[in-house]
Amino acid sequence: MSPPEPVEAADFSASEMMIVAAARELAGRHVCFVGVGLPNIAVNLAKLTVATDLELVYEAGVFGARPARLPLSIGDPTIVTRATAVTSMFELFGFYLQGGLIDVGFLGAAQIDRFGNINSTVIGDYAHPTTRLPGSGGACEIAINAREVFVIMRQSRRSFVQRIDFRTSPGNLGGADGARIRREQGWLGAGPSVVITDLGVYHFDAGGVMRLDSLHPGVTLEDVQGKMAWQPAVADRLIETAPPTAEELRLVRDVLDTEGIYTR
Amino acid sequence: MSPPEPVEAADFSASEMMIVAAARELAGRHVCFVGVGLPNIAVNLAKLTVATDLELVYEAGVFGARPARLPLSIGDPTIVTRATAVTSMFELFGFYLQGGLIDVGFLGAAQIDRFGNINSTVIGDYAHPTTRLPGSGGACEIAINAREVFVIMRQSRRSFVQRIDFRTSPGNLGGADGARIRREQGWLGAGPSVVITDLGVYHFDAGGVMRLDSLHPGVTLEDVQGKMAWQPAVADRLIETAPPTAEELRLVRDVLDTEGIYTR
Amino acid sequence: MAEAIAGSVHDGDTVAIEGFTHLISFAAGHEIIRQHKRDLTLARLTPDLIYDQMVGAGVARKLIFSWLGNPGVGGLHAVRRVTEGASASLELEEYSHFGMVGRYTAGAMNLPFFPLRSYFETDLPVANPLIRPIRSPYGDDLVYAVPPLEPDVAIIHAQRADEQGNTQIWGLLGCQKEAAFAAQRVIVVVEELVSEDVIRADPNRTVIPGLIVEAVVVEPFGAHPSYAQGHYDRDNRFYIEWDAISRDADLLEQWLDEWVYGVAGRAEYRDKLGDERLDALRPGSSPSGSVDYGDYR
Amino acid sequence: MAEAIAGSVHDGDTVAIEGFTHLISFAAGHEIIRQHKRDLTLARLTPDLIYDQMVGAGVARKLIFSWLGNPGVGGLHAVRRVTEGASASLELEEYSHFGMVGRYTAGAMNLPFFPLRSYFETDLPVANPLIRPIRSPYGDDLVYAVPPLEPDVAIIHAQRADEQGNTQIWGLLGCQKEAAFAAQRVIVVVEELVSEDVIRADPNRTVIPGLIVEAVVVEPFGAHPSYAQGHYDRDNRFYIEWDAISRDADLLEQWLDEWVYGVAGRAEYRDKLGDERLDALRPGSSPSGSVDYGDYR
Repeated sequence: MSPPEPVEAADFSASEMMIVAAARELAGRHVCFVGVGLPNIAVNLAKLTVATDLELVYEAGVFGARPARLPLSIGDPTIVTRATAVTSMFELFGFYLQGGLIDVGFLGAAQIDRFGNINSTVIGDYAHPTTRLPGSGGACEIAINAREVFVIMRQSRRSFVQRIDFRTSPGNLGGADGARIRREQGWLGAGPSVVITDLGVYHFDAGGVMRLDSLHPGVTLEDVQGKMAWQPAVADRLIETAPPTAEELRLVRDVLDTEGIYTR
Repeated sequence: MSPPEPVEAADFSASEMMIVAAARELAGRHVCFVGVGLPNIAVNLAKLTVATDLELVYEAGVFGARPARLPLSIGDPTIVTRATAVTSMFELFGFYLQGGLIDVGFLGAAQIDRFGNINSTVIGDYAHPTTRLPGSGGACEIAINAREVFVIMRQSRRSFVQRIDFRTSPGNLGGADGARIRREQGWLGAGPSVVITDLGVYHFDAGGVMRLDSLHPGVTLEDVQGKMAWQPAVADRLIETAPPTAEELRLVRDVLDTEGIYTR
Repeated sequence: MAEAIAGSVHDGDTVAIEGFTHLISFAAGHEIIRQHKRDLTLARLTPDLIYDQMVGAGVARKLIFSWLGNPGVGGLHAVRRVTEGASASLELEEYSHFGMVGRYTAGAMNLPFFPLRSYFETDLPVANPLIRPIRSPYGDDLVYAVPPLEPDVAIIHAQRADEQGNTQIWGLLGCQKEAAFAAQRVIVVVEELVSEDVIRADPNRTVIPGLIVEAVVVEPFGAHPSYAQGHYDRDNRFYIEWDAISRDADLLEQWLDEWVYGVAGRAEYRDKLGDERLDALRPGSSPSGSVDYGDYR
Repeated sequence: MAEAIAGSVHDGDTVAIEGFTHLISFAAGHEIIRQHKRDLTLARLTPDLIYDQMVGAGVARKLIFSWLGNPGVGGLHAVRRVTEGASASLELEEYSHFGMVGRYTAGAMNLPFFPLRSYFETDLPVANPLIRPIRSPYGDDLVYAVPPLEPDVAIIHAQRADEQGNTQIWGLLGCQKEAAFAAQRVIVVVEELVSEDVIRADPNRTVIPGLIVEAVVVEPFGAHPSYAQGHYDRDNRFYIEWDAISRDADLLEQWLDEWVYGVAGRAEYRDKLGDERLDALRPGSSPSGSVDYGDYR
């Protein structure tokens, strides 16, 4: 294999950077719970690069999908045809997720706090919201039962907030006590381990607090600080995210999302 | 249809009389939970005579069986091939039985008391029994969740007892309080409605006590009293069970049990 | 269909038109709108476009759900109009996916509750007090319970059934089976009515037994713009178009006039869509192959 | 098989060889006997002949079960010898069928208990204090709970699997799926190893995903004298013969010497049974027919 060619920052979109960064984080993981959209592309990119043994479990009830095209919905018929197993949702959520078979679950969010707690239910008051969001879907049980959780979302002062309006999916709770509460209550999941945004990559410190570890090419710390409602903890050695390689971009553009539906 | 020919009592076996008597009791019933052996033949006889719309649910997970031969075990492959549905036992016991779809369940018994409580677990002390019997199988939940229960068993002083050694399947409990307790605890089933033995047919009175309503041809009240451990309540108008008709016997012998496995 | 809906769906009923992306009976939803049913409680994991249309048409009083959206596109705007702000008028009873599945399962099994490991440390049990903690009788484990959901009517779209209602589905199964067993009445809508022999050839494929089915309606393309595995694809174009239509109450009304009130039933709807559009949704072939059950005599 | 059993089954383990009449892995049970495993806890709804043989051979310390018998024939005499009278030495943990199904289901779902409407007013919760009452958080309903059962090993016989262990079953399903998902390790034994393509052609037929399978063993007639739908019939003659064999401890020992210790594995057992006997068990054909999943690209 020839060494990856360097690629200029101008050559890829923010979505492509998010996908590539998420895919790389999947190295070493075995079983992934997949939703549609960016996570779907990230997971499939990881399977072609850093995690070739990755097993995909689709929320809709599919294990071992072999899609002949990019799935356009979470229950696209192309993930069913030629899969290895199709199950009821009772079994998918009961035996696979709650049964402890899922290493990584992906979540999106309308709001996240510094502890990785997530809101995807309402903006404003629950009874009379200013914005009614989709709600939990499977997110609540994914946050509790997947061994770890990856969050992918765009970053802004309205999404990276001091206090979320509704806790749909628990993260590290109040921070330092998160791990203890999870353990005492018998949760399978250790909570969020990484947050990938259009600006950078965060992990969580021992106190359960989000820490900026990596800035995407061309992004400054000030850019990041301008798009969140708290002062972020920053890694001692803040690095620049390695830009997508030519091969990663080729896979995303020519194989996984040929029509650029999710990546432009 | 020509009127049924009279048949002499000598022309049929005690098992055949039990099967025919049980089949006749199924008139008007819709959905029946079937075990192997005598109940299987009785139910199929009913379907050919008094209850042509009867739907059969086999404990093993089969609905709408169309056996091409007499099933020799409770999970015979002949009940699967060309059935309308085959389900897991989770679904069979959860959705069909506990879900309230079963009108009639059949139970056998090693011991029964006058209230229709049944023992199929042990004779003697539970920890050190003189005889270890099969145990509940599905009997316990059938007794609770089938709308009514038919009991088929041979009668003796050891089987019709004052006090059963172990209550595997509840009948009318202490008698008059049985219906109340079932109602208060939210059971679906009303309990045993008929007991068919080799000597006669019993129903239950308003106090939940077994009452002899019919003696099979050639059997005397003294015969019956000699084969049970309590003095039975007897119907004001004790009748003789109508003997099997020629057509009933033809169906049992030439169609349902051609090898006489269960009926000799 | 008109007869089945008129016979089984009454004002004030709780109705579940289930199907996770796959096999959503738009045909039944439209007939319910045409018959001007009112005050329905609509239950479904993912209300999707069909409930947005029904809410827009004014048939619903309440939603019971776990995910409210147009999958892959955005929000459900008719629903949002009656759930946001001071004038919120549609009642919402909200769970997670597994909570909804547990509710149907408890309904199907006649259980007073279904336990699950979800909802810990979230605001969902606050928003919905029907989500309650329950302690295990084996040690200290605390889990959450959801109550049974027993719809008055479940409407299930499927690839095929026989006249008795023995129904076979392949592809995504969602929680149609659980919803059907939980319901008081079940309407099955199929792409194809087949002989009993076809069903009996493969009994493990049967998802819903005729025993619990009240009516079988034959309605090819009855799930459009949702899909039926092996028969037709999801019409993703309509899911995108709906976003613009539903954002504007007048446009939505016009759409209902044209595509629901303006057609007598699904046959007219199909004609109106036209063969070209429908044919473009047909997939190639991918046969399951046959297994042998054996003839035992 | 020898390797799979040696690798996955250890003295003292809880082992579930499941299958309701159908697909009981006698081949695995015999290999466990041949390897002189000891102190096993054997879990199974219906212990059947295979556990009678294993108990007779001295591998078991305890049974977890719901129905103890030779279906259609009578008792399990090896089991009765160690459970009756003053010398009862085999520990019994006893449920009903639905209780056992609930235990596996709770194990598969990582639930601390499974609730069911059974056991009211019976002596079973007295005999087995692990059957416990639990009150619904919605009003006064009291139901019973059973605890999760998570076997160290589940052994599942099936018609076919691919090399990754993706396993398909048709005919009676029993609670094999629940037992497999509940177990720490799963051994699948199949009549036929097939290519991944055969499995992928019909994904709804897959009962156990390769994800949870530790070993796949190919063993035609590996369920004999139980059966495999479409492949061979139950050998009812042996079920009747076993009654006489098992009544006499010496006869049973002779039988084990001849049919278990005396053969190296299943191939020899098949040879010993002979083609004539095995061929007589083969059914005629009853094909399922094929359905179309559609090719979506």
